[in-house]
Amino acid sequence: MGYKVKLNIFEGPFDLLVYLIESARMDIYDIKVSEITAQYLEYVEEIKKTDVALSSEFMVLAATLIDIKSRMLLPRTEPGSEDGAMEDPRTQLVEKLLEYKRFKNAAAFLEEGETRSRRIFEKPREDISQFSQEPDEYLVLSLGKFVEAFDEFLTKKRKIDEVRRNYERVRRQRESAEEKMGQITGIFADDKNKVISFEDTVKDPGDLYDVALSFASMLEMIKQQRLIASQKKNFGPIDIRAGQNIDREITIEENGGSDGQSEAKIKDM
Amino acid sequence: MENKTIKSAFESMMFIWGEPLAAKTAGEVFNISEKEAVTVFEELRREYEDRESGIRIRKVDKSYHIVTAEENAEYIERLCTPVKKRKLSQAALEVLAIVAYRQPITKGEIDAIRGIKCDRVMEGLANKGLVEEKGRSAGIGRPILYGTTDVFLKNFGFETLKDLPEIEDIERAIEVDEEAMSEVDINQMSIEVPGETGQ
Amino acid sequence: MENKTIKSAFESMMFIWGEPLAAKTAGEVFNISEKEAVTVFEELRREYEDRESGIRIRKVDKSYHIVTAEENAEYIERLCTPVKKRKLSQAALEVLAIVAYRQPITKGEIDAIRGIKCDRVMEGLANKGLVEEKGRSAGIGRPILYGTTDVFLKNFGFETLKDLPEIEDIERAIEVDEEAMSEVDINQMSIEVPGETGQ
Repeated sequence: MGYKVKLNIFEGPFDLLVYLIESARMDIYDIKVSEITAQYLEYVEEIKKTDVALSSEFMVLAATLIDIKSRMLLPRTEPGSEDGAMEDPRTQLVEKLLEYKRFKNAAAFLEEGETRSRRIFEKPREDISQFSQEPDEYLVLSLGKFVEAFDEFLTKKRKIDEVRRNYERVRRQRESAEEKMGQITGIFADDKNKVISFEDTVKDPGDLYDVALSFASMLEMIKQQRLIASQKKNFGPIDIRAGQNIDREITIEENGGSDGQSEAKIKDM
Repeated sequence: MENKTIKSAFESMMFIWGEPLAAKTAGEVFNISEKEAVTVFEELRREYEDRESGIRIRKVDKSYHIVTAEENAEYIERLCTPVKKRKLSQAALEVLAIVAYRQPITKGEIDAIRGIKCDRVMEGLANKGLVEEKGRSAGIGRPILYGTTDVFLKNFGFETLKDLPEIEDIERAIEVDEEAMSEVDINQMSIEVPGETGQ
Repeated sequence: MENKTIKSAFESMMFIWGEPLAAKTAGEVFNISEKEAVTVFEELRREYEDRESGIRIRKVDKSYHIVTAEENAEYIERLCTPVKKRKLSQAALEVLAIVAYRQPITKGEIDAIRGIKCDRVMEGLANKGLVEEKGRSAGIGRPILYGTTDVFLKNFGFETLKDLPEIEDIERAIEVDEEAMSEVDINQMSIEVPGETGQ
C-alpha cells in the first residue's frame, strides 16, 4: 500500500491474469482455476522477492482466485434450487476479464489513431496581440431579457401597490372627519386657553391624507366657531386656540354652501 | 520523385516552417537543385494566386513564405479582436422599459413609478445611446422629457415602437402615482389671511 | 457577401488561428449561421483534399483546423525536428479508452473495470487536456463524472465521438494479432518503483 507500484508490462491484476490465461492457451470461458491461481501466486511471490510492497489490488485478486478455487472443489449442484445447478464460481471473474479485454483492445485501437495523428502537424497561432489590446465593447440586449426584467419589476410593484392600498383603506376607514374634530377638541379638554400649532393636530406629517383631514377639520371647526386660527405670514406656522363653541356637540353640515362660508369667515378674521 | 509529391511536400514544409523557407533548403530534402526548387515554389505561388486563395505564397529573396491574403486583413482583425459583452442591469432594464412604454417621460415621473431615484441609471442609458432628450415638459420647472432612440429599436430588433410587446397590466403599473410624486411639506400649507391676527 | 470572399477569409482565419477554429466563431465574423459556416468549411476541406494539397483541413467536433497532410510527415521530419507530443503509456491509453467509451464515468467505475486505481493516470490525462470533469454523478458521495475533450478528438484523429467504432468490432479486428503478444517471457517482467530501484 505504501508504495505505488507501476508494473512495466502489466497495467494491473486483470492485465496479468489475462496474460497468464492467454499464454497458457486456456479458454477464458473455462479457466483452469488451480493452475492459473498457482501461476498468479508464483508471480506475486517473484515480486515479493524483490522486496517491494505489492500494490494491494494484486493481493485482492489473489484472494479472489483462492476463493474461487475453493468453491470449485464443492459439489456443483445445490439440492434446494429448482434446476439443481449452481452458478459457476468463475462467472463473475470471467465477465470482468472480458470487459477488461474489450477496453484493452480499444486502447490498442486508440494508439493507432494517436500514431496516425502524430504524422499530422499543426502550426502555432500567429501573433495576434496587436488586436487584443482594444477589445470591442458591445451591449448584449435581448428582448427576452428585457421583457423578463420588466415583468419582474411589474410583479414587484403590483405587490407593493396592493399592500399599500390595503393599508390605506384600513386607516381611512378608521379616521373620519368627525373623529379628527373630536381629537382636536380633546386637545383643549384640560386647558381652553392654550395655543397649539396646526402640526399638533396631525398625527403623521408624512401622511398626506392625515394632513388634509386635519386641515379640513380645522376649517370646519373655525366655521363652527369651535376654533380660532391665525397665521402671521403666508406659509408661516398656523396657531390655533379654542373658540366659543369648543364644547358644543360635534356635527358636520353637509350643505354645499359651507365651503364658501368658511372661506369668507377666514377672510373676515 | 514526382513533381506533384514535391509540390505537396513544399506546401507542408512552408506551413510548418513559419518563416521564409529557403528554396535551397527545401530542395535538399528532395536532392534537387535550388533552381528546380524555385520552379516548384513559383508554380505553387501562381496556383494560390489564380485560386484567389486566402493563403498566399510570398517570395522573400530566394525564400518562400506562406502568408494570408492581404485583402482578408479586415476579417482577421474582426476574428482576433476580443469582444467585451456588457449587459444591462435589472435597474437599467426597468428604467428603459418605463421610458419605452411611457415616453416622453420626465425623470421625476420615472422616480415616482419606481419609488427610487433614476438619475445615474438614466445617465448610463443615455451614454449607451438607448435614451435621449425629447424636449421639455410644460410642468413646473419645465423638466426634460426622455424617450428611446433608434439604437434602442435596433438593438431589440424593433422596427417601430409599435413593435414593443404587449405587457399585461402595463397601463396601471406605469401610471404615475400622483400621491407618490408630491412630497408633502406641512410648512407649505397656508390659510389665506390678509390681516394680521386671527381674531 | 459572396461565397468566394467568405471562403478565402476562412482560409486566412484558420491559418492565423492555428488551433481548431469554431464554425460558430468564424460565422460571426460574417454574420452567418454556424450551419452556413460549416457548409463553407466543408467545401474548402473537399477542395484541399481533391487537390491533394500539402495543407489539409481537419474537422474537430464543430471546429476546423488547418494542418499538414499526413503523407508529408516524412519530408517535414527531414526538414526539421518538429516538436512531438509524447506518446501515452499503455495504462493511460486503457483509462482513456474506458473514459471514451463509457463517458460520463466516475473514477470508481474505471477502477472496477481495470482492477486497479486510476487516480494518477487520470491526473496525467487531465493535465494533457484529454479528459475533463463533466459534472457529478447522482450516486452516493456525488462522485465527479469524467469525459473526453476536443483535444482527445484532435490528437486521436476523430471528428466526433460518433467516429469511435463499436467496441465489439474492435475486439474482432484485433483478435487476429493476439498471437503476437503471448511471446512475453515471464522472467523478463519488471516492476518499477519511483524513487527506488526495485530490481
